[in-house]
Amino acid sequence: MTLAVTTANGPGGSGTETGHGAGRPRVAAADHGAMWVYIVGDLFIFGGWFVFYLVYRAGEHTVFAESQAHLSQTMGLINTIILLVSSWLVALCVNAARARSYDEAARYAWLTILCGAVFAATKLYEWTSNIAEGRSFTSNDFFMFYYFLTAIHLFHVLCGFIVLGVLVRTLRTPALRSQGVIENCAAYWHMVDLLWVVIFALVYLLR
Amino acid sequence: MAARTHLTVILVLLVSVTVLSWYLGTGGGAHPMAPNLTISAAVLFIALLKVRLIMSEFMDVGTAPAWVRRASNAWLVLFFAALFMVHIAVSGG
Amino acid sequence: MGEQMASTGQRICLWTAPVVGAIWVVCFFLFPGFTAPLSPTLPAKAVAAFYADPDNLARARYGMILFNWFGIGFLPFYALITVQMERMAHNSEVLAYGFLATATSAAVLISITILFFQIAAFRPDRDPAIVQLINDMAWMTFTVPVSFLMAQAGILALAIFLDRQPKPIYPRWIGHFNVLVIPLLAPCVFASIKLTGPFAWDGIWSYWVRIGLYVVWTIVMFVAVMRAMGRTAETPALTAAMPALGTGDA
Amino acid sequence: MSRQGAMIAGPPPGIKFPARLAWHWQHNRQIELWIVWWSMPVFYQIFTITYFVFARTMPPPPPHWNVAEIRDWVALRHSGIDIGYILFYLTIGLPGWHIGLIATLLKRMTISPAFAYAYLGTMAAGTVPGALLNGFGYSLLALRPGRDPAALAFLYEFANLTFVGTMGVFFVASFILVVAILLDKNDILPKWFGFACIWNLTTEFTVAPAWIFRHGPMTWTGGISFYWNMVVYGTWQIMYFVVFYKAIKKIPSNLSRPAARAEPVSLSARGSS
Repeated sequence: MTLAVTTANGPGGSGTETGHGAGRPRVAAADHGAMWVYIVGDLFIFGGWFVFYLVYRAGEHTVFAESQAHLSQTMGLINTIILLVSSWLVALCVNAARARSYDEAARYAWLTILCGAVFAATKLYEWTSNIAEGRSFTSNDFFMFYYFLTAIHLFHVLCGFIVLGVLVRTLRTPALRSQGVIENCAAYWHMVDLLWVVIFALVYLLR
Repeated sequence: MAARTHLTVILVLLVSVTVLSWYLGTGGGAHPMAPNLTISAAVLFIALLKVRLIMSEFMDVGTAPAWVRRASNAWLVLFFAALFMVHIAVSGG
Repeated sequence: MGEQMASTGQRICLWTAPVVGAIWVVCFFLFPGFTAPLSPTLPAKAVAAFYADPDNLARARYGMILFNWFGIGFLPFYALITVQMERMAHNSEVLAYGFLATATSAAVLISITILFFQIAAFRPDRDPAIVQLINDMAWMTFTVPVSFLMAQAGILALAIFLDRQPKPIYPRWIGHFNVLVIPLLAPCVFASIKLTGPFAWDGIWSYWVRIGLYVVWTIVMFVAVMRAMGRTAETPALTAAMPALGTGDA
Repeated sequence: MSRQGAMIAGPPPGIKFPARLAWHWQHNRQIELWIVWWSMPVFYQIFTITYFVFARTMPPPPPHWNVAEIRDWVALRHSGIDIGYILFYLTIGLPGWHIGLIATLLKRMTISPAFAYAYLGTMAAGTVPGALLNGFGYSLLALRPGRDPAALAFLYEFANLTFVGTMGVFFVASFILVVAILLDKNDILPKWFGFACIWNLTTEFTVAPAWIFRHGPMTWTGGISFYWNMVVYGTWQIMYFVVFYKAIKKIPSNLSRPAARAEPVSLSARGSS
């Protein structure tokens, strides 16, 4: 069941750029509204969780610092770089789509999905190695937050695969091409990357 | 072509800043994570910078509807201020 | 044509109601706790003794097994009412779907009640306090949630009053009857706070009046559905003519 | 599609409140939709009063209490629990109506009716474990305070965990709503609301640790799993009312019978079921 993210072109909304005149970077507001509501909302929801993380970190500073030392910061660094590259790729994809070279854009989209898969794989590896060493969700508050934040983020990455799937389908089938959908999907993936950047700073590096 | 190079420059900037914050954060990976206010402040600031870059350059918040720009800026200011406050209030106090 | 085939299916749904009703009556007399309802004031030991008594135990177990099989039995009948509600001269089928949703919730509850009775009867030599707890849960789920039936009757009454067409699906007095059911069922919620008196779960109102009301409601609805089915089967074109009639000036 | 007046030129101006209602009852072609819609705020108002004012089981008492603390709390709240849950037991049937409204809107979309029936099925089954068992738990606590400690602790957890912990039902129902709204071309419900339902879906993840923890922010009364979830759920609930209000306004009154539904694709032959 493919999930076609059709833009909000209700009776009142302006038509989307279906395949013609996609060169115009500014897309009518009506097409962008839907995903942005979600992105902004999700940012604030995550913001709330980050504040809770810091409040609890303030309470048990030593426990958090010790547990943080157990985490492998280099693994976190690799993950961050992978997602930054994937964000770059999806930006290139949008850029190529604007220049209407859709095959190139589709290639970039596939590369983004690949990066996402690598990120998910390293994340699962990191979890299993931590759990193997006895540091699980219930060992202490730090690891509770660690598994909670990374798990919710991984859920967003998995949803990202669906969204990127829609992006590839939109790029592949000329009838469906609409710049609004392409930019919506890219914006979602940027949000996923952006949230990881903050998680990396808070969970791995904060002293 | 200009847009592509522009994006690549942004990527390089982001990656290098990330490596810098990693280096700062782990203190070169030498001694364990001794609590240190200036380093965490630097790490938080770098994170703020990265988020701002991703939003404006990659996400094209500029082309998004106006309320999105205002809302994401408000989130940045509000959220990072809260982070600084909570963090400094603890280790400083 | 579709209409003829459907009415056979509908007739089967219709006649499941009396069959399930008859089986429920058998369950009522089989389960010792129904003919003489357990009083909420019984101490834990007495409740445990009730289940431990070999004669009660056998009747309880077999009665509840039978009830478990047919506890959900009225849903085809409710589905039939939903189908007929969809034929009413309304602007949308919101009332039909609302009826089906509340009917489903009510049916889920009856199943939960049966499960608690069966668990209590499964190990009667359990610690009396726990047997009492399970028995409390059973009676609570059996008596207190009358609001689903009230919502069911309410939305049905609403649909009947709004069904403005020359030959409405159900006569208006059934709407009034459903409206009457609501205040009659309402006091049963006091079974959640009262241990004695008419509204306790073995009280006259919360037990006998409620069960009697449910029986009467089912019989009345059975007759109404049967009559409505008779009429719609004769004039299958009724659905097609619906939009033209529903011009709101009836 | 131009919207034929849902009512013929609206009620005559200047008539008093009861007369307006009588007029709407007689002439408004979408009166049943509006009655069901108005039952939503009414129910959620009573729902809030029951939990937050009378019984004060929201925000719920903490999970790390021992039996003595539970018994004292129940003794203190005894009359509040009684009154609150009486009100609750009288009105818990209304969500069935709301499910009917949403199923009708889903039926108006250009997607298969399977979504409407799936939504109706999941939510109708979900009302019972989602809210009602919470009521039974607390009522039985209040009914027999001198109960055996083990039974008391069981009822206390039974009440709180079934209420907060019924996740799958609302997760699947929200997922059905998200997919339906995003696929729909009739634009019955706005696309942004489709995305907003994903927040509601995510709150089911954040409440999951309540099944594991008895201390900290992720218990059934914790900062993240309860309070922040309430903020997210609260905003979604307000959007929920506004969006359905607009959707009903948008349904043209001649789009009454499902068979007559304006579907871009070929008219699905609707048997007389």
